[in-house]
Amino acid sequence: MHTFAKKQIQIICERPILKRVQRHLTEAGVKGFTVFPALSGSGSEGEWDREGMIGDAGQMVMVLVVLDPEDLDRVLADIFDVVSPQMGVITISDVAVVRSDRF
Amino acid sequence: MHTFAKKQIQIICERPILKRVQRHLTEAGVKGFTVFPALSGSGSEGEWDREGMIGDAGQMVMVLVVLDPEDLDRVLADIFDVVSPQMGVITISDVAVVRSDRF
Amino acid sequence: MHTFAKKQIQIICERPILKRVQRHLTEAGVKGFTVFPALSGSGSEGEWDREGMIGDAGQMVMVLVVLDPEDLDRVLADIFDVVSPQMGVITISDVAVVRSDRF
Amino acid sequence: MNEILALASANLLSPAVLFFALGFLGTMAGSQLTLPEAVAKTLSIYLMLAIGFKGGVAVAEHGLGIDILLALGAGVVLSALIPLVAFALLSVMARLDRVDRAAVAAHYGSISIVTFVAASEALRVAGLSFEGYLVAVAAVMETPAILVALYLAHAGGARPGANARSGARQEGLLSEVMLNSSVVVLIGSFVIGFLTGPKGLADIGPFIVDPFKGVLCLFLLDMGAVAGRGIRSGWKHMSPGLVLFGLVMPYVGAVFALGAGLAIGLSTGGVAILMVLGASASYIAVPAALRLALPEARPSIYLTLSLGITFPMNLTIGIPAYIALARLANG
Amino acid sequence: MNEILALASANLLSPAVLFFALGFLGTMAGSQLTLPEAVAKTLSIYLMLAIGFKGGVAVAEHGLGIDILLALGAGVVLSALIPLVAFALLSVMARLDRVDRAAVAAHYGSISIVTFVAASEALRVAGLSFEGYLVAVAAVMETPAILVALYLAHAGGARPGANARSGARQEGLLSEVMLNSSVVVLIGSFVIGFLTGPKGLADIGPFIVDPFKGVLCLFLLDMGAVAGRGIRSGWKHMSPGLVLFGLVMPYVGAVFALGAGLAIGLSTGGVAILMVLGASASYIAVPAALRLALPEARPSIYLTLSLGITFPMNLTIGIPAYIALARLANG
Amino acid sequence: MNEILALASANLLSPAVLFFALGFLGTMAGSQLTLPEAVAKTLSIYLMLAIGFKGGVAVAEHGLGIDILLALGAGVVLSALIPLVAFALLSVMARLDRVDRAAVAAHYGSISIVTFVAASEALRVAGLSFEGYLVAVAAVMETPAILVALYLAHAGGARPGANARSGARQEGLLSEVMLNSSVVVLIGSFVIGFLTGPKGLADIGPFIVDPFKGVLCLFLLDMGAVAGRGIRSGWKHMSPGLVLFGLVMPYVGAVFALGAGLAIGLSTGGVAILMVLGASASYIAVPAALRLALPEARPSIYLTLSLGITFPMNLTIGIPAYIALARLANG
Ligand SMILES: Nc1ncnc2c1ncn2[C@@H]1O[C@H](COP(=O)(O)O)[C@@H](O)[C@H]1O
Ligand SMILES: Nc1ncnc2c1ncn2[C@@H]1O[C@H](COP(=O)(O)O)[C@@H](O)[C@H]1O
Ligand SMILES: Nc1ncnc2c1ncn2[C@@H]1O[C@H](COP(=O)(O)O)[C@@H](O)[C@H]1O
Ligand code: NA
Ligand code: NA
Ligand code: NA
Repeated sequence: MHTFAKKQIQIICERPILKRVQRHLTEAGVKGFTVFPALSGSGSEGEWDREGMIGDAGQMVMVLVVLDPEDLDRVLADIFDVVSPQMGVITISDVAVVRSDRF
Repeated sequence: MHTFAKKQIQIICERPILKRVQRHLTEAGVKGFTVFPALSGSGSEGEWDREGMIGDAGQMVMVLVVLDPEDLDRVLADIFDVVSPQMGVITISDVAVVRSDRF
Repeated sequence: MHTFAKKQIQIICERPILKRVQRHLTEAGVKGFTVFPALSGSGSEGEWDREGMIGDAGQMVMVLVVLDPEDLDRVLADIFDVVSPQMGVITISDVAVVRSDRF
Repeated sequence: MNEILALASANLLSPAVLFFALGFLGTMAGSQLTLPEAVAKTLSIYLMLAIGFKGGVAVAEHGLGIDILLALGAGVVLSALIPLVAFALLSVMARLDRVDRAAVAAHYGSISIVTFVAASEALRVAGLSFEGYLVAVAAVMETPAILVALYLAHAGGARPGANARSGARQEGLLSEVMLNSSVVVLIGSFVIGFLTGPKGLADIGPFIVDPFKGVLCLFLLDMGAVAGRGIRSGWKHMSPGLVLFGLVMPYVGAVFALGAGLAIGLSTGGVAILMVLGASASYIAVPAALRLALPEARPSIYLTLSLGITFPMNLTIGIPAYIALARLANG
Repeated sequence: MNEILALASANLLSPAVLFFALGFLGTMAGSQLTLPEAVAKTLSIYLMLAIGFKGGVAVAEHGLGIDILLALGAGVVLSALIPLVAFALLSVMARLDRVDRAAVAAHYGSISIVTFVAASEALRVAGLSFEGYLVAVAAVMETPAILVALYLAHAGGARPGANARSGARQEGLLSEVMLNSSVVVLIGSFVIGFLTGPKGLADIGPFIVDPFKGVLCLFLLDMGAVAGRGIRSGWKHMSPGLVLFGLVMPYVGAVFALGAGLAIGLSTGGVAILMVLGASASYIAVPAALRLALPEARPSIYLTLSLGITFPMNLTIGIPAYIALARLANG
Repeated sequence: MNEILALASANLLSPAVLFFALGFLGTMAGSQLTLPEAVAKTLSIYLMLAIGFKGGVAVAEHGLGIDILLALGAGVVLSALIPLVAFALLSVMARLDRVDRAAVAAHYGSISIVTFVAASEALRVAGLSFEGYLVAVAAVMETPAILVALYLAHAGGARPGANARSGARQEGLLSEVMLNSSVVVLIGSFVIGFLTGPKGLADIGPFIVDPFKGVLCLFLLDMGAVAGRGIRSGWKHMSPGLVLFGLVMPYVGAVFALGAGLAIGLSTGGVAILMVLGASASYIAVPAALRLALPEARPSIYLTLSLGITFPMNLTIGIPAYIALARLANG
């Protein structure tokens, strides 16, 4: 099948800043994203685990954005500014899609 | 470690068609897949959020399939037919695995 | 934006061995990881579905580790030993990150 | 008239409606008052189990007769008829393409069990009782509306491409709808209630009767929040005509049900409940079925209408109005 | 005999068993009647908390004596002995390799707390009571079976490779099993019930006593659905011999427990409960432990047997049969 | 003195505290006794709904007066004042940088509604009642502490880079905090309780009153497990000075509240509750707000202190001590 090269940004960030991340993504003109819940994890600030927790602090989520390579730098710079003062990790990878126009 | 090149298909699709997607994957001879729940998201049809919801409509899930590059086109074509009339996104990426025979 | 090449290991493994996997990752000097819950799936041992379940057996999780390519082989060998007698799948892929020192 | 106002204000000032308002207004103001999905789903199963079981016990106590068959028949007819009316009304009131119109129509032919539950509480406050088997009528009203709507969608030749895979799409649709867990829990609990009768109710009453109203409050807090969120995000898809449809259509459905209820000789409370079934719009079984059967139809339209406009209207003003009408008519 | 039939039909027509049947049959027919995982887990914690607490209160009321030690000892012995019998029986009845046989045996030596709960309800209906400390006996019966099964698996030299990493694998296994949350909640609540006594029960009774049966119904709806799903997907791994084993083995375990119960002088209700413990098979603690300790053993076999065959059999026919037997034997 | 000991031991041997201890000790020993996140969140909403509603009903019964305004004012003052004291104390007792000190201070100025709930149960046991509107006071005490702490953090020029984006960071912070769902549910339920009064309480009492204590036990099992996990993972970030702060600061806050409570003429029970508010530290609204407003502050410090040290201390020893002090002072 004929496919097109796109980029996928994977943002593992804190739940309390999710709204902010979403707003910046939308403002950057991203056409879509999907958010996944994480269960637990470990990083430079130590371990965390959602089991039993009631507040939003200490919850990490993963935001997945598939986008056109042209938009990557702009979106990335914007999101990096939002996420970097917080806990979390951003990675970029190559993906292929079938319908180019949707991203 | 010696690794083998495989493909990973990532299908973000609506919960109500999950059964259908699974059936098609199985019929296409895929050796395995894993389904992950999504929390919320945004796309051409607007935003959605699972918090507080009771029905299956409006829930997106992500199906991850690792498979042999040889099988990619066949499986992709089949799944694309199922998913494309619905909301959702399919991406393909390159991955490496340690045991080749399992995919 | 300037980015650095890293590797991402994606470990789909059984919930009961998660603690063990985490211990091995930490001992292997990995700087961080994140765990995601899976909903359902299918593999050589048949299908599973978390809906309605109460015990840990039969739950799969996905552990995502972003790490330096230099550390890949060591970590992979270690984790492969832990996971391979169990159900599950390990894949490796290329990712790019903005801040190199964190991985 | 005084009585109607008293009924309306008793309803509006009941904890259940106030918690709904809290969820709705709090969400409008920007708060997130939803329950976690897992819990919201469980509460809806609880409500279905409780209402089904109690209906079954009521039938066990009062005996099974021909009237139940009549009522089931009336339910099927209403569920098939109301979508036709809704479809026609929509053609006049809003600019939607055929598929969206059919999808919306399906929701109004089907029913909302939470509205049913809220209405049964309001009836109790008003000192009215209703035929227990109406729970079973609620269950049978889920399906016919979907079939009629599919017919409506395809009759005129749906959007290009829509028919292409419709064969594949319809695979197992009917069984999917009839085996929808909400329908099965409702009917199953009804049968269990019927089999175990008052003794069974005594056993599990402290779970399904005593805390019922409180659980309903918690659930309506969540529903209010979901409705508020629906309005926030779906408002841009609404036209004045559509909003008006969402407010008026319930009364149209209710009037048809009133006729049916009187025709088959239901009690005043029973007529009111049948009106509520006619007036209410689905937001569990039908949307899920339509994602399978009519993926081109837009949830932002049908869900906003059913959850964001019709449900709140029914809960606050509709229920007392239907009760009052049933009283007048059966008076 | 009449009495036995009355007991059996009272059990079969109890709301709890009927809701289990609803979940089971509904799933067989293709519906999805499970509760969300988070809620199912919580309900199982609730049941454990409630049953543990009530057991502790019962002991506080009746005093602590040597009999509790005897019963604990009997529990340990049964839990170690039954797997040996199960292993031997399996060698005759089915073609499984050693590791799978050992894994299945572990499940039957251990216990199912939900079966315990259902049996205690059936006893109440039958007008029998039982020694409160049997809850603690249930808790100690989780572990020995696993150890014996591990010995059985390795005694003959397990599958090639199985021993390779077994050192690493056993790291912390014992503490893992004994600290399994279900065991800790059961024992912990037992101790708290013992410490706070009837006053504590009066405090939290409206949570753990009044709605208990209703919660059990909801939980059994879920268990029925899970069991039905297990049968659907696991059926192809079952041979006639295995199915027969799943139906017969509980009675073998029950008879051993009958002997033990009579030997240590339990009441009729107590004997019946001990029989239920002997007869029931684990599906929480043991499967999780075996994924760690015996990953080569196939869950599709042991879980299908324990959840799909033995659990439904015990719940429907087993429990009344054990009660009847206990009555006969204890005169 | 005897009375104090009786109070303390009644508290320590209440099911609620014992379940907390079970969660805490079980987790320390390596077990996982947490509830699923979805359920833990729901239980906390339930507690807030119940306590808010009951407070509103109490106010409806006793009438609304100037005293409620006085109490709200006292709450705001306490919530703004206590962080200043905490900040100063921390400067002496521990080596933390400014931002961490400010963050910790915010938690102690704010309140823990679960501690409030546990205290209200202890008061009932002690035969004391309190002013219903103190629930509303609890709600207003969430916010001022955060604002004062932000001022403290930035007054000295926070860590380099911290101010850089603080404009962006503060976007919507205030509304975020005041619309935090826990605050909205508490206040909203209070208002609904006030509007529906004793009649509303009769309606939903079987849900929010009868099982309340039992639900609290289940919730405290979870809280104990979370606190134990916090101590396990956060212990390495604690210095002796910090631990001491976590144990002593509540009493400092309580003494300020004692003064305020006496000044505005609260009842003995009311004074004790206000002391509990002064003494307790937030772990829902404040941590979430600080992740937005002060991301440089380390949760491993503030959460370990508030959840791992202060909460258990208040629950076990603090509450009876505050009640005893309130009795002595209001004598
Ligand atoms: N190398 C990594 N791979 C995957 N997830 C990570 C990694 N580093 C950090 N994380 C996730 O991001 C969270 C915050 O990381 P940190 O900012 O390093 O404390 C961690 O708790 C993990 O959930
Ligand atoms: N570019 C994207 N990246 C990640 N997820 C997406 C993207 N576009 C759409 N999605 C997901 O797919 C859903 C349906 O998208 P759509 O069909 O565009 O309405 C969205 O709500 C998102 O959850
Ligand atoms: N090819 C695959 N792609 C994605 N997930 C897989 C794949 N194979 C196995 N899995 C996951 O790993 C679990 C165990 O697989 P197995 O060890 O093959 O039974 C399955 O139930 C799936 O959740
Ligand atoms: Na309707
Ligand atoms: Na057993
Ligand atoms: Na405080």
